[in-house]
Amino acid sequence: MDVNWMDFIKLLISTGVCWTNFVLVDTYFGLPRRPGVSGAEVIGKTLERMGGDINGGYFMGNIVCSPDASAGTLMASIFYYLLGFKGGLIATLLIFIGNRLCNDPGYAGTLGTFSATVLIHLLSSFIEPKYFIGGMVMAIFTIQGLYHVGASKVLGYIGRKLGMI
Amino acid sequence: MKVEVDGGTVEILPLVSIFCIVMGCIGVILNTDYLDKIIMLEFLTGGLIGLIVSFYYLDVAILTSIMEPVSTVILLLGSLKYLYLKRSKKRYSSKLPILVK
Amino acid sequence: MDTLVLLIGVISFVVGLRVFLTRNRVQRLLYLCCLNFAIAALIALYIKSPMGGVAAAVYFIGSTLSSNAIAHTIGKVQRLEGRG
Amino acid sequence: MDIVVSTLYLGYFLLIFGTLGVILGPETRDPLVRFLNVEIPTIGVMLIFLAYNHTLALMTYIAINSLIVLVFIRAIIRKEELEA
Repeated sequence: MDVNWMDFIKLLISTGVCWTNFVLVDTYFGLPRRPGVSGAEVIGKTLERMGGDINGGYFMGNIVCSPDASAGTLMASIFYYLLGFKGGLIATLLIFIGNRLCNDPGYAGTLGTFSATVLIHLLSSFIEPKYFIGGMVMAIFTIQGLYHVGASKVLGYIGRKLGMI
Repeated sequence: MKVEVDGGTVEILPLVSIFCIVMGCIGVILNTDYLDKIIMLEFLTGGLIGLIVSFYYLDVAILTSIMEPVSTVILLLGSLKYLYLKRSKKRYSSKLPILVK
Repeated sequence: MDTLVLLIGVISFVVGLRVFLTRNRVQRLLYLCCLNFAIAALIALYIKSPMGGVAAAVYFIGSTLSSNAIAHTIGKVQRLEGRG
Repeated sequence: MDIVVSTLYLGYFLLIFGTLGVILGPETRDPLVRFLNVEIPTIGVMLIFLAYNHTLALMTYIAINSLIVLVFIRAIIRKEELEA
């Protein structure tokens, strides 16, 4: 079996783009500052008791409990892969409906999906859209699946650095 | 999409779904707390939806995805009320010998 | 062979094993969220038509709703056990 | 192995293992634990329907199964209230 090294470079670039997009959009709309739904508060308190940062815990709880910009980035890459540019606009509508179902205002998810669509459309000349799906799964694995305490410290540091807490 | 493993073709989505179903089955039976059992049931249902999708039955998969949160919410509300009821009954029955004395 | 699908498959195997093995209830919920992302991506990569995208979106929104309900109930049970 | 044959054997495994778990699993004195174990043979029957391509039977079975939960939960809570 032959491994093409160009695939790994494209995957790493798309992972970086997706990570930066959803972390920046979610931090700008104030996810680490306060828990939006009551399930996020439980997750933040538990991660603080385990030795992490409480603002990063609120961020991770908000990702679990309502479809925010992370789900928006995944949906935008899926619908761009299947339908082209107008698929991203359909994904924006779906994320808005899902946000209203979870009792959330829904600005972060809608704007995150739209910005992800624009970024994929700008980069689509040399990275195919299917690499962004794998990149988004890699990005969510580094936050939710690898080491929770360290991830919450990193997210709290980024939020404090941007002055949004 | 297809991975060549010494001659035969194995696809990834049915493998992941079968793994989720077997692990969830063992986990539901071996855990004894209500919330752990419901989380493991969620894990099992994810595997079931993946296996239905890999047979190309998309309408059944969409129906399952809509009906599954209804069932989970009913189970959670019932288990919460059952826990509250059992706790209040235990407190009442522990207070009962004091009343008898 | 397709490297991308194989990578997502390896990630979902690792996360599924960690859901089964960990003891803390909140960490188990976080790993389950990562598994939902991986399965939605696999569904969209398996069926290359717009209906597959709709199925993945409906699955993702439904699983997020039930995760929200489970986290809310964990909070209520913790408050009930801490008080009584 | 073919996916249809492996789905059929997985359904049989779930049916047998789930029934054993309902009868002699840990802490089945509690009725809610026993009812949560009953969900496993249900999913085994769903997998057998899926392997024989019975689409309409599968659809009605899934829809009825999420509604029958309401009746069973109501019955268990009413029994616990009456025994108090």
